[in-house]
Amino acid sequence: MLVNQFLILGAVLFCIGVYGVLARRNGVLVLMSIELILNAVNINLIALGALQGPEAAVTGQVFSLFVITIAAAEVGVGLAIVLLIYRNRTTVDLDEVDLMKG
Amino acid sequence: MPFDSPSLDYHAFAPEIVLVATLVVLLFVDLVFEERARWATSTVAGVGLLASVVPVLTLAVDGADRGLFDGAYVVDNFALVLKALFLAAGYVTVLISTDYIGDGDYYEGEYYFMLVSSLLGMTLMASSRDLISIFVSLELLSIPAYLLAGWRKRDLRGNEASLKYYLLGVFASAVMLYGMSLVFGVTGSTVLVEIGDVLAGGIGAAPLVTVGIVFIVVGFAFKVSAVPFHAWAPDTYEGAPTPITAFLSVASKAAGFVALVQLVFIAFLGRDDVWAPMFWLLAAVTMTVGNLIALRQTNVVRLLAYSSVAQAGFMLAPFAVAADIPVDRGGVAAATGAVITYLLIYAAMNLGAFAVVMAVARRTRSAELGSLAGLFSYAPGLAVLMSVFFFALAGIPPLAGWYAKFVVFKVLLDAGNAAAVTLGVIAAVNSVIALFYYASVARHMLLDPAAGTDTSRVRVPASLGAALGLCALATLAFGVLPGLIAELGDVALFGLLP
Amino acid sequence: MDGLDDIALTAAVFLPLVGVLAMMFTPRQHEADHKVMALIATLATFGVGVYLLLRFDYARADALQFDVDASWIEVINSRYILGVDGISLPLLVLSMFVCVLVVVYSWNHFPEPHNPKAFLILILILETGMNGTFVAQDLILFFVFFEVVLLPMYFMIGVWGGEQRQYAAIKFFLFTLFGSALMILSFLALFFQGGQTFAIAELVAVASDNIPRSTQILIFGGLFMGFAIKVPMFPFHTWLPDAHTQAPTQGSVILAAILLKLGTYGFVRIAIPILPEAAQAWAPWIGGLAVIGIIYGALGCLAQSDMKRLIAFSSVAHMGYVMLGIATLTDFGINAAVFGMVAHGLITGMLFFVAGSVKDRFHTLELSRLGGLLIQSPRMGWILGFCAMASLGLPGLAGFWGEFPVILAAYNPAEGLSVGLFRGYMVVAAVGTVFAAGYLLWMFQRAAFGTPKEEFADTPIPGMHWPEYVAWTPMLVLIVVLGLFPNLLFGLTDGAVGTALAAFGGGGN
Amino acid sequence: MLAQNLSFAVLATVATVAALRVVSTRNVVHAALYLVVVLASVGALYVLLAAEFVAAVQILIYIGAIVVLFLFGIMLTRPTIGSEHGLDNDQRWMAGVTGLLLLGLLSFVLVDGFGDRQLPRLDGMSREALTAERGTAAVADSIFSTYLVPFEAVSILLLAALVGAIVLARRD
Amino acid sequence: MLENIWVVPGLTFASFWLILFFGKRLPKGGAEIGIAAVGLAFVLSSVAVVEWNDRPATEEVEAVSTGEHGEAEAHGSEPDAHEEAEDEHSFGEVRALAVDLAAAEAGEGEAGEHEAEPIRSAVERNLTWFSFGGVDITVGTAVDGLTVILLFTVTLISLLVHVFSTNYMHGDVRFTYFFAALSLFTTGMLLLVVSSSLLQALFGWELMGLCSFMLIGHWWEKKPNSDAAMKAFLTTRTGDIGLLVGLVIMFFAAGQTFDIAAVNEAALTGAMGETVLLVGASALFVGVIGKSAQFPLHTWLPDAMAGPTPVSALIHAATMVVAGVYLVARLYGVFWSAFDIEAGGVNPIAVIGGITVLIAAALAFVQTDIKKVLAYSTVSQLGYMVMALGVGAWTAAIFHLFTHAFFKGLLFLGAGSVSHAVHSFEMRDDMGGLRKFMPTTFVTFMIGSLALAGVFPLAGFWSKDEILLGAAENGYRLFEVVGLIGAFMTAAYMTRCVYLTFFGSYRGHGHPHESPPPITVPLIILAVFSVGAGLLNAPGFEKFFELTENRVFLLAGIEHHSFEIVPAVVSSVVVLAALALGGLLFFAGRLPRGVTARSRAARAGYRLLANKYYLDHLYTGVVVGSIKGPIARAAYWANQKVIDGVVNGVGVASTRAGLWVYRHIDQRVVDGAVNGAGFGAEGFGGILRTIQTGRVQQYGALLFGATAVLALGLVIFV
Repeated sequence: MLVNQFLILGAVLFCIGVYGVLARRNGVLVLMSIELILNAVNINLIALGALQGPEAAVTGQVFSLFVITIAAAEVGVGLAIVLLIYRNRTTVDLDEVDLMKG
Repeated sequence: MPFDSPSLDYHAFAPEIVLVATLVVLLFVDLVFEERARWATSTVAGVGLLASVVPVLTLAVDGADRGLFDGAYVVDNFALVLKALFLAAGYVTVLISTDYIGDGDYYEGEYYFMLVSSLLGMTLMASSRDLISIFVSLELLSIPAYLLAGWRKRDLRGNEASLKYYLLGVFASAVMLYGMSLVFGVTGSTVLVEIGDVLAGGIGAAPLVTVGIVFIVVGFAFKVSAVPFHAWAPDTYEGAPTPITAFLSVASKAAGFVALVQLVFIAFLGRDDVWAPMFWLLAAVTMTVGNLIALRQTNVVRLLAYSSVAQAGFMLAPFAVAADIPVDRGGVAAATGAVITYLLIYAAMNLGAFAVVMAVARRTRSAELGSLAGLFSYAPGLAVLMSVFFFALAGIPPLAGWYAKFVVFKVLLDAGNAAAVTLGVIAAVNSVIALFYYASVARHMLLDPAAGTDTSRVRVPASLGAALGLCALATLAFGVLPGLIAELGDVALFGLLP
Repeated sequence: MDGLDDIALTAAVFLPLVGVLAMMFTPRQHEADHKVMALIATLATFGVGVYLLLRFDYARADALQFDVDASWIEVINSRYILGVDGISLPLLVLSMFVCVLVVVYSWNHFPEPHNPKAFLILILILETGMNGTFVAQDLILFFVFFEVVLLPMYFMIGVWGGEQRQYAAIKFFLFTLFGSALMILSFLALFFQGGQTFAIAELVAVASDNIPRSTQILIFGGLFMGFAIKVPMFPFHTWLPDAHTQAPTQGSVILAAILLKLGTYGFVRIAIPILPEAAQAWAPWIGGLAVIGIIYGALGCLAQSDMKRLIAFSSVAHMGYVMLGIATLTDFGINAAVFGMVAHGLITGMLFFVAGSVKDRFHTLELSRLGGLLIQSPRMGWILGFCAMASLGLPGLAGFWGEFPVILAAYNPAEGLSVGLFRGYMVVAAVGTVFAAGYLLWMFQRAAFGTPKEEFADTPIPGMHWPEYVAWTPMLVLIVVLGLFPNLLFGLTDGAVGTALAAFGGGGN
Repeated sequence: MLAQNLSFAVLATVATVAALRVVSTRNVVHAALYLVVVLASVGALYVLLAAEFVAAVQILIYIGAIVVLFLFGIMLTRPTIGSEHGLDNDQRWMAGVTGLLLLGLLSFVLVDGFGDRQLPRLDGMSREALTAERGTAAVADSIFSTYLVPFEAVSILLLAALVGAIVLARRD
Repeated sequence: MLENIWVVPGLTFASFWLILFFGKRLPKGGAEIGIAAVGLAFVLSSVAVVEWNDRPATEEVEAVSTGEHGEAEAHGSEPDAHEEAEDEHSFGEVRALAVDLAAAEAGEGEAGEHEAEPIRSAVERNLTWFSFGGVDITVGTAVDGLTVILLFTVTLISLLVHVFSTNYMHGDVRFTYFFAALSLFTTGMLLLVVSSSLLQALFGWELMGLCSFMLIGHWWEKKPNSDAAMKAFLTTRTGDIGLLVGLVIMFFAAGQTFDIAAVNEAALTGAMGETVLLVGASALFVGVIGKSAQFPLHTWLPDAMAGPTPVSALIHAATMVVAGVYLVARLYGVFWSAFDIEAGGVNPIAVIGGITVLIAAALAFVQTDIKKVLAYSTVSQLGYMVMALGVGAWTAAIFHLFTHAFFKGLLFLGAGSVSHAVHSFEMRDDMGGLRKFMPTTFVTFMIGSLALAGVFPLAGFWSKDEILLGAAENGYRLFEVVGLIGAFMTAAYMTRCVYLTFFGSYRGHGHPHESPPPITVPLIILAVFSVGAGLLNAPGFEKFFELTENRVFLLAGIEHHSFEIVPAVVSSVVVLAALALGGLLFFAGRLPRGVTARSRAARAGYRLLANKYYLDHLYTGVVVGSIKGPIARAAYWANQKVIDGVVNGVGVASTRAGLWVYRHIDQRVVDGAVNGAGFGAEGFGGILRTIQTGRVQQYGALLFGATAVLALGLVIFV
């Protein structure tokens, strides 16, 4: 298998994720898009690790594990913040969150 | 096969261990005596931070560079100086938080828990010498910060600050991660030194690496709020609790620079063709844009936000020319020294500035420039302190700021080529523009007639006063005897030289 | 005594700060104590000055004396080097002297908002900065002291100034800072190009050899910006009239008497000795700007209706003479320049004193509203006249020695400078003397002659109080003494100027 | 070999399509479900790459925890379940441009960088050797030796995130 | 005494300070100090004159000439004289050189007027004042005939003026201050006279300028007075531009010394370059023009009449204005060789002098203010002196300066005495027929006028005659004619003045009475001198020449021409003619109707007016008839409108220019640029702010977009 199969897929996911975080208005959806990006990263890590030989493969997997764990934490925190916003202004529309500017 | 558990050098971890202990004690205290001992938590945090300075000192006295986990975790002078800086900054933050958090009904125990864990992340960052550790410690210092930014739960601005900081932070770390994955993929290693060796070779020339480096640097450019990755800073600073703002603008920014120094000067040293122009651009744009926008601010905190953006520009400048400095004059070490010196001085000045803003805000209940009018007439002490810190930021001798700017100029002219000198002139002009808004603050305090009705004396709580005193002392001392700080900046390098 | 010699200069610089500390811990209400403490501090400093005058080895006026060399910032190899020679000693003593008088004058002349504590503290900090600049023999040290004066002056103008005070203050601040930003760049360039040192003496020795001419010229450009703005030279002068007009009397006096000298002193002490070739390349331009400044300042004066503003513009003209003297790069010229600095310090300082007292009494300096000062307060009127005469360079008074020798020097500039050009400058400068007479007498006539305008006709105008006598008499005496015995100063500066111009074979003749 | 490529093609297509639906669907709940699809197929890809443990973690944590978290979030923040308009903001086009720009950039450098480099063929190796070399045990070893510090740090991190999230999210 | 001559100015200077500090407390308000000091100074000066007279004539100098003159080349040792003179600059050595020059010449016994005849050597005393640039600048005194003569004159006049003022200024608001200023004024002139160095001379020169400012503006409550004061100061100061430049040039041309003798030496021995010398001399002469009120910078002098009369007397007779003449005389070596006076024909100095003589004299005709008449007459007489110097009649010029001091002083004090009586200076409105009321004043004034007119054997005759003679002998015929015309006009306008003041009927108010002794005594003394002073250089006696002869003389080979009968007669005839004409017009024509006029005048005022009109008509008729009217009026018009207009115009113009520059250049351009930059920065900052929209996803777009662009750029360009 070409390593680029995976890498390109990762790139695609990455860019879809980027589109998502920029274009989606709903806070939760933005968080989901972020997960896409992180998955792209993980694909890279594992594919490239596999490419670079045994140690690298292990390192890549470890790295991706850390990413997954922290992603979980981030999502938790993110949802908490979104929830907080929702509670104070009964919306998760990010466009409306612009009290401070300039 | 059998698992051989690694032999650990606990002395090297001592500071972090103390911090972890502090965390535990904090939780415990908060758990056991709920309301009765809210006051205790800040004390515990403060004591814990001070306690963790002790091992830092012992390590410094011991002096030997310690590398663990085949170079993934290093304790050298560089790390120690910065750990000390983080802890000191954290301590001052605790001091200025005590009454702020105490007075409003915020979750107090958790607040300090967050603060200390973020600090733990920073101290780890100072020693992390491989991508994974850097990533983890970055997240460890960031996530609590996201939460702290929104600590004022009922305040819409607080929520907004937290949200913006969080989202952009996550975007940035996502980009950084992708970059790391690429670099890892090319070099097959996550340890900076090894990466450096590989990249120095021909393989490093690949555009792939370029992209990787750019992405990684962007991740930290966000942390240090370099234009155009600064957008979060003003909003977050304005909305977050002021002590946290101070914390972010100093400690978090410093952590970003620490990571940059390690990554750029160890891992990417061979690819200055990539990062030198990038940093040149970032530095120039950052200081200019920061200053220009700051000219139009009417809110002190927001003004300080933009000012810290501009200051970041100054700190980025040494990176732009690091590769051009002759090795016999220290090479990248000189640049690192400049950055660290700047960081140390900047920490003192900026923390002081925020502290005094808070002290004043206790009376004016506002951070608008107008509310400062005539401060000098009813609170001369605060007014003088504030002008001390602001003019220090502006870089007026004999206040510390001048030396910070001076070392940057020095590095620029040391590199000496056209690009460097141009950047130097840009910096010079910017330092003049900057004066305009710093002075405008002083103008409102000292030159305007008092606007407020209540002009009785302002009471400054003890801990806040202590913080003010410390910062003012440092600001003056570093300004008159820059030798003190210069030594630190100099010493900090040796473990780092490739 | 030698022990004393070692600490003498340090004391000269930092004694005022001791006073500041003492005053900081005295509550604001005890105004009398503050006045006394400030007076003691300045007097003590002046005492050091007298000690220096007594112990100074006039035979070796061309060498640095009382020199101190201690480590300061190892990392950048910048050291705490102090020392005085024939050029810096008079300026140093002048600054101490003026500070004492200013404090005395302040006794009952505190502008609004009153607050003597802050006001006097600022004066003391100013003194530290000024003294330090005159004795610093290390570029970085010089830079620090050079900048130290900014803040106090900014606040003095901004807090105690007139209606436009904020604009004036920030303008003063920004201008000077801009200059010094470029100046520090040049200092660093000197450091790297000139052998990794900031010590002026060493740089003088090595710099001109190590640095290629083109680079020298660039570096000199930076220094020029820094100093010329402080002087100020046309066209960087616009901060001066605003600053002077808005500043409180004491501020104007210190500004005119000392601060402006920092710039010219910088040329004589740093720019020219270290970068002689560049100086030669720049001299024609400096001279040109100088004579433009002479005429331009004079025209500016003629346009003024406000006494202080007029005096301010006259400073532009007078500093033009000083700069022209420096531009000739001859020891005639630079001796005259140094003399001009001192003379201008005394005379213009006095003029601002008088203007301030006039303002105290009439609450205006609009020349159209003044008049008949000689009738209402004869003594002050005649002192004003005296200063006007001194300022227009009447022989026998100090001003003359800052003016005539400059013209003399311009006739015959240093080798390598276009003689024709400088003779042209000479004629312009000579014409300038008439302008000077014109606007000064014009001012004097409108302020002092004639009869009081009706609005003040029957308001009782108090005569001079003792602080005014005490503060002014020494200056007036000095103006006459220096006018009659110029050797008091020339004897001091001549040797030092010779060394400063060593690169030109001790001057262009 | 063919089997692997074939399965990759299928999985990749599914993942891509699902991902596109995640960022384009009008229904929030559907978006979450599409995300499950993406995560699952990516997990399957990990297996292709002989990273079974990661695949397992992917399924457990992502689908088992994170997506559930998302669903809770949706429940709490959205009273009505069902499709709605205006999930996208007005800078959709700019977002698209940015995404395509990045895609172009990345695919160029990747192709330029790795060209047609093959992944090492592992099917030759024995199961044991494979596990010893890069299996779960190896991963565990390296985590608890080389990456001990980050591991501990992460534990603190999770604790902090937990405490903080609770503080912010709880109603008081 | 000659060595310690510094005592003389020292005295008056001391008295200035004493009066300033203690004057007010003294019974006579400080006058006594002044009088004592000046009196003592006068005594000492007289002593100095005597000592100088007794001084043996030791110095022998051979004439070296300024190069292009044939007979100079004859001297064998000429070239060395050049070289050495170039090398040596200290005066003493030059003198030494001159002496052995003489010795060297002694052998050759070459024919020449001066060679054998020794003169008194000047008495010098110098000490170093200050030194810079390796040059010692000295101060000191140099006393020779010229000096002692002037010392004598100045102190005498000053003393008399002091005495006069005690009464004249009695009860003045600033009596004490006035005397202090007088002392300082005198000091200035004395300092100038005794100084051995140009720089020091400049001190005296400017000191007088200052005092003239103080004294002319003595009654500064009135704006016209202070204007006059400023005009005087500024005009002279304008001239001083030239003086300064001249000094500088001389300093370098003479080899970095200000020593007057050395400068003269250098100029005469050709040590200076042609051009340098010419430029320098011209520059110096500009200074002279300003100070000595020569055309075209003379307009300040009549305005200076705003000051108290004694001051005018002092300024006109002994100090201020003659300073210019003195300077030319002192630096004669420079002017001699610069303008090549020996050659004859025309030269700037003579031309300026001549023009001044005529213009001023013409202007004197149309004045109705007695002091203005005298003022213009002074200008005209100064013209004489300058002209004399221009035509090489050095002695004559000094001699005229000497005599003129007395009768002009006399006339002014007389005018003062008159005004003291009638409280006015308007001859036509407030005077007339005063000879009966104030006989002493009348007699003395008459003597003064006749002396001024140059009637034999009064002082004026001799000095004026010498000038004309000198002009004639040195090949300046043209200027002899000018001199004659001048003499004619002088006589005529003085007649008019005397007539309007003392003859006819009294047209003023109140009862004029003779002035008290303090005023009349000085008049009498001066009258005596006006009569006798001339004899000092009477044919055969020529003491004055002998006294004043100095080495410049010899070096330059200036010739002194002793009395000759023909020109004397001619000039006398001219003068008498003028007197006759004047007498005819004013006296003869007046009598018949005059009686009635006066008798009526006593009764009816309007007839008086008519009468005045009559006189006026008569006068104008005559003037027109004698063609002076148009000239005089045209001259006056030109004077007021053109020259004075220019002088004032310059002032106005520069003020305007100042305003314009200030408003448009300074505030708009220079300052505007700065402020503009400031606003620009802020505006730009405002624009940049709009990036900060507050929408988090736009921030995100910025982040990702910037990353992409950055990476793309670097990938492409690296």
